[in-house]
Amino acid sequence: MKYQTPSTTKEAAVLIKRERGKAFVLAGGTDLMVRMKTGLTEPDLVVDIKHIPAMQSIKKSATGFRIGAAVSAAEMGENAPLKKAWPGVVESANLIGSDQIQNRCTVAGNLCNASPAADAVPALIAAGAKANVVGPQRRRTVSVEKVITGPGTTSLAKGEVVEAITLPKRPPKSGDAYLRFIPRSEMDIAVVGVGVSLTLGNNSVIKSARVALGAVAPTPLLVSAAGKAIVGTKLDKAALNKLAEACSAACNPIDDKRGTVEFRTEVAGVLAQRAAKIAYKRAGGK
Amino acid sequence: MLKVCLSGPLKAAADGAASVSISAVTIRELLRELIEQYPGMQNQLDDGIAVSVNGQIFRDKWSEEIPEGAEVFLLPRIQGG
Amino acid sequence: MAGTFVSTKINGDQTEFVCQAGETLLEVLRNRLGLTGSKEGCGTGDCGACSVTLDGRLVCSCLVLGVEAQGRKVNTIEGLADGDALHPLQSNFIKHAALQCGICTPGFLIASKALLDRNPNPTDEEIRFALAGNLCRCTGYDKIVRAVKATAKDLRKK
Amino acid sequence: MANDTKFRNRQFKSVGTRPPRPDGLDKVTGRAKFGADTFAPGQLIGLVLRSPHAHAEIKRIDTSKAEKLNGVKAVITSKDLPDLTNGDRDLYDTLENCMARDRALYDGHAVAAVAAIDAPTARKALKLIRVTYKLLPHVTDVDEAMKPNAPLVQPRVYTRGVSPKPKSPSNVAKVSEFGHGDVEAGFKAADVVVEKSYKTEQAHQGYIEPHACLASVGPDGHGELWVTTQGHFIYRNTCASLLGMEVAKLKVTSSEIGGGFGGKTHVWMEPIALALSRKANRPVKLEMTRDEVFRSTGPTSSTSIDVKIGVKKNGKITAASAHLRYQDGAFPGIWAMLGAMTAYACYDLKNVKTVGYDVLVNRPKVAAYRAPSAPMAAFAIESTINEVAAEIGMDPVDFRIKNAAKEGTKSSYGPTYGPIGIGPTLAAVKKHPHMRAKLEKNQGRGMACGFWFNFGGETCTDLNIGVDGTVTLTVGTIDVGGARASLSLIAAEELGIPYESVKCNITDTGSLGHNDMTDGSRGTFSSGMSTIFAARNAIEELCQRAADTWEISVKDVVWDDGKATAKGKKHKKLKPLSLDELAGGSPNTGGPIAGHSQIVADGAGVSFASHICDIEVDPETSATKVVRYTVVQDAGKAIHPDYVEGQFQGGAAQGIGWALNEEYIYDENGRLQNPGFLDYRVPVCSDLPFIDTQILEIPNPNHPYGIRGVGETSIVPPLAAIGNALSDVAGVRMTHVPMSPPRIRKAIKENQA
Repeated sequence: MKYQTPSTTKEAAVLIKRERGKAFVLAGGTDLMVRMKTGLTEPDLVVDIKHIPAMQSIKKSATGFRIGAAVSAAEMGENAPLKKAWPGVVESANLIGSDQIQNRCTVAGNLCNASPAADAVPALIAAGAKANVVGPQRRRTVSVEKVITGPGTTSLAKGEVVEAITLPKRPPKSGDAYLRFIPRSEMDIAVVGVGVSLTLGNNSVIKSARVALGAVAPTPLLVSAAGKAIVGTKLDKAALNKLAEACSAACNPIDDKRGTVEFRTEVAGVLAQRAAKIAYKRAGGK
Repeated sequence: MLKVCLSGPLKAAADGAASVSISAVTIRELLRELIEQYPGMQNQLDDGIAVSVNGQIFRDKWSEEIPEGAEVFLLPRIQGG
Repeated sequence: MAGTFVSTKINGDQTEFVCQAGETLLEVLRNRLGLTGSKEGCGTGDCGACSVTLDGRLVCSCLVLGVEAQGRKVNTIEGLADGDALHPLQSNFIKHAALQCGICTPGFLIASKALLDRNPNPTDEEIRFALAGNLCRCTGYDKIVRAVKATAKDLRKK
Repeated sequence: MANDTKFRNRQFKSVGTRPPRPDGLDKVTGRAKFGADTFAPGQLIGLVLRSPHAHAEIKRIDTSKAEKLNGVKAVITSKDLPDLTNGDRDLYDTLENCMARDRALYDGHAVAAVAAIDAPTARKALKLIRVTYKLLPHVTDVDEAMKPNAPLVQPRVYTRGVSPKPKSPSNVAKVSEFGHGDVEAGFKAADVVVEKSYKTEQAHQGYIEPHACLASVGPDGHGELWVTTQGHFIYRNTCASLLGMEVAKLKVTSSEIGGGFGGKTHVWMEPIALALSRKANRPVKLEMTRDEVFRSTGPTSSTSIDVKIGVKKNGKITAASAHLRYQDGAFPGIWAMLGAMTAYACYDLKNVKTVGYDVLVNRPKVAAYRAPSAPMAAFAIESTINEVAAEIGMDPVDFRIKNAAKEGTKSSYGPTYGPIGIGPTLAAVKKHPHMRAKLEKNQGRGMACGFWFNFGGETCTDLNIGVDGTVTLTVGTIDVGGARASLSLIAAEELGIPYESVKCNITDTGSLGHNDMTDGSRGTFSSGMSTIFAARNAIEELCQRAADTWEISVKDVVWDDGKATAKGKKHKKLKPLSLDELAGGSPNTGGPIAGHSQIVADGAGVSFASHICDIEVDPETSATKVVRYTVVQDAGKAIHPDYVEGQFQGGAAQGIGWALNEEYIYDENGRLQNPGFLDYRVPVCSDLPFIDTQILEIPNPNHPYGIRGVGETSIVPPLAAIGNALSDVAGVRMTHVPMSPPRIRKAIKENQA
């Protein structure tokens, strides 16, 4: 196995593109190293992106936030402006594993690992986040919900590297939230995860909303019907019921070691209601 | 004569008898006599055995003398964690 | 295969080693540098027995490559005491019987120090969540949490 | 007097205090050496190739490519571990479990092993070994395995414990029946009869330290093994037998042990390490990964249990029975038998019958796990006890008190009890403020009782007095959680010297006579007893030295409070001689002063506990949280109360984990789905509350200090205590452990339907 520490994203992309064997990006390593330990992955090349300046920081601009791909979840939690604007995204990142994992793992890595149960991804999808992708030849921007194509697979071509995740500028009276179900209080993979982001219009009426689910289908899902269910409402009981129904209807889960179809389908609805209430409150809804 | 109570798999080895009468002074004698009467008991002894004398369990101290009239229970030897 | 030369600071001491690119920092510490205080309980970041700090941040050394230590600062259990003076966490773990078998103890001490460094007055709940990445199978965590609480109190008095 | 085991109610000076443990500093500084922390010059790295199949015939193993790989020094298969077991069934099972012979019997069963100059080379070599398997039908569920057409796990196993001896092999390895009276008559006499069935899934001990050892064997037949174990003498005997070595020529040194809970009472890969070392003629280090620990070392049984209890309206139980089916993994064990013995041990029953069925399945060989088999039986019985109490409208604690066993009760497994602690623990629960504390919304409370035997066993101890009067206590029982502190307290107590003057070492197998393992809660009980006798042996010598010094008869010398004192008026002028003084003078009074003890520590007292649990359940998701927990247990005598509390708390935590989330999950191919701490969910720090403890001290009449074992019983009640608390808050009787949120949710919905 070779180990490289390029100083630009393009250099990283070229290294990976040129590698004939299996090449992997190393950010926090909290997924890659586990796969290496258990023998699931045997890289020929590991490209450590933590030395690339363009990936190392969180930047706030007129168009929103740019989170470098090498920024750890812990650093996101320490960034007050980001936390204020996107509390749901930050709490989703801060739910991944222990403090030890938090200090290493990244949301870009969480995305590229392409687990159906990735905690950060539903929150990012709900937030309308985009991935800045750099290839050996060109750059492109892609919506987060279009990155994961199945368990462990992405739409990124060989040599394409996510350089940053961007979050749009937050309109006033907006709020987001992420909740997940795990059997213990910590250290588990989500059995169900729900991200909700919404913006209010006048009189606390929801003007727009995005709802995304994790761990209930082969990929995290953007559930537009769930968003629609609460738009135009003040999150009254009927709207919440519709929201839960839409979420449960969108579920296409499996029975596995972490949960059952029945349980996931039901709890997706419950958590969607709870997350929506938190997001609504954060947006100033009354 | 001692009345020796049996339970568990030991009962089956004594043709289903819940108790047998044995003339013995020590645990060692008791076990020797028992195998003479019930050769099938040897397997169970090999698996391990414990003897309860008036509620006190002896696993290895075969020199222990058994008082006349004592409650004697033969138990399978057990393991712990 | 040729190894990679790495120059790093471990517990404040300039340290050089050569390792394979695929070796974890934990393997390097244990097998190449003789620092066996960090333990491997799982190798997958689930138990925290290999906890160390990397540039002051708490990490599982089983999920860090040895080569990543280049130019950085690593702190392990072997460097927790100050000369012949135990760190208050170490004294309190002994005093409060916060260990039984002791295999998880180095990881708990490193994680507890990381917690108290950033939060000198944690609540019980904050202690419990900060230590959730460290498994202990012997104590039920009761005496560990008490020892950390007692240490926080001792340190605040100083 | 010397070896008098009778309890004498004496006043203690050291025993019962809480000094710092002698191994504390090493363990907080990282310098304590555990199983994987020993290195030898020229050592190789060993790795084991394991079967990915639940059940398969091994047609062929081609190791030629692996052997040719540069850096590989030895490759072994079962051929390198020939059968030397001489008809010893258990030993053959151990051999076959260490390395599959003609068949792989479970996912994770070892089939070959390599030793190479480093780990990457060893990993490469494993990949070069070609194993040709022929898949066989498999079975992993205990009830399925008992069906007539189930795949046969071990064709050599015929059901034991039935008469006449069966003519064909069976997955039922043993049937064990216990009890007395006439249960059918008892059920007829009952006003109410409750019948319930339960299932519990397989749990692992989950010690944080994986198995690890360093083996070194030479062509001269001498060898050494450094290993993490609960019993290095047992490991020595087993390994020597399996490898055809002489016991005295294999020296086994136990490392510090990073948790065992029963899982390190059996050899697993140690014989492989020795065989690799012998073949390579180099030291071989073998460490298991966590994945290997889960897939191939002994978890406890999964079970299926039917319970029937009959009761009079006045609350007296008229009859109780249980059928307990426990899987043993792929090799016969005694686990259902233990379940059948312990099931009703808490109660005074006229008519009781339990039948245990030990059943083989294609899973790893079951090993002891802390009070092995008792928690599952207690879950079934104690859950049903609450149901019965509810049926007759009686408070569950009062119902238990009314039916509790006491001194003179004929136990459900046979013998009559001496003084026991179940009644006092129940009385303590009844009085405990926890029982009256207010519950918040969505919270419920439950309690349950538990029993474990405890035992003693072979023990050998040395006590040597240094010239400065300090004492080296040398023991051969492994210290799993503070035993060195407790044993030092006992030596200090007996000799009348300060705790700080005693240093307790756990020694290797070359330095002391045989010691049984630290299992069955015997460590402090048996080595404690042996320490007392070794100290008394030394005191005899000390008195003799004093007599020689004074030139008087030893009959006139007594040992009192750390000093030799001359009795009687005629010796009035003789100033007592302290241990220090006698030790200092020892070179000229006969040389070194030592005490020794070699005993069978029989007479361990049985142990009882009652636990109280408050649990909160999310009404919409069935997420659970234990919010308060109290352990009340009889310790006989708490030598070092900190570590007694630690045992209570640790056992409770393991029980809570088992009750709520821990389970082995196999897929339809018989492959373990969750061999790691990510999905085998042991409790983390934020899952648990502080665990309150109350130590009761009902002295064991058969130990000089009244000690009972304390290590195991605390894991017995939690499963049922949590089940009863869940029943209280959610209105459903959970019958399947773990009581995970999906199972609770399902039970609630079925109850509503």
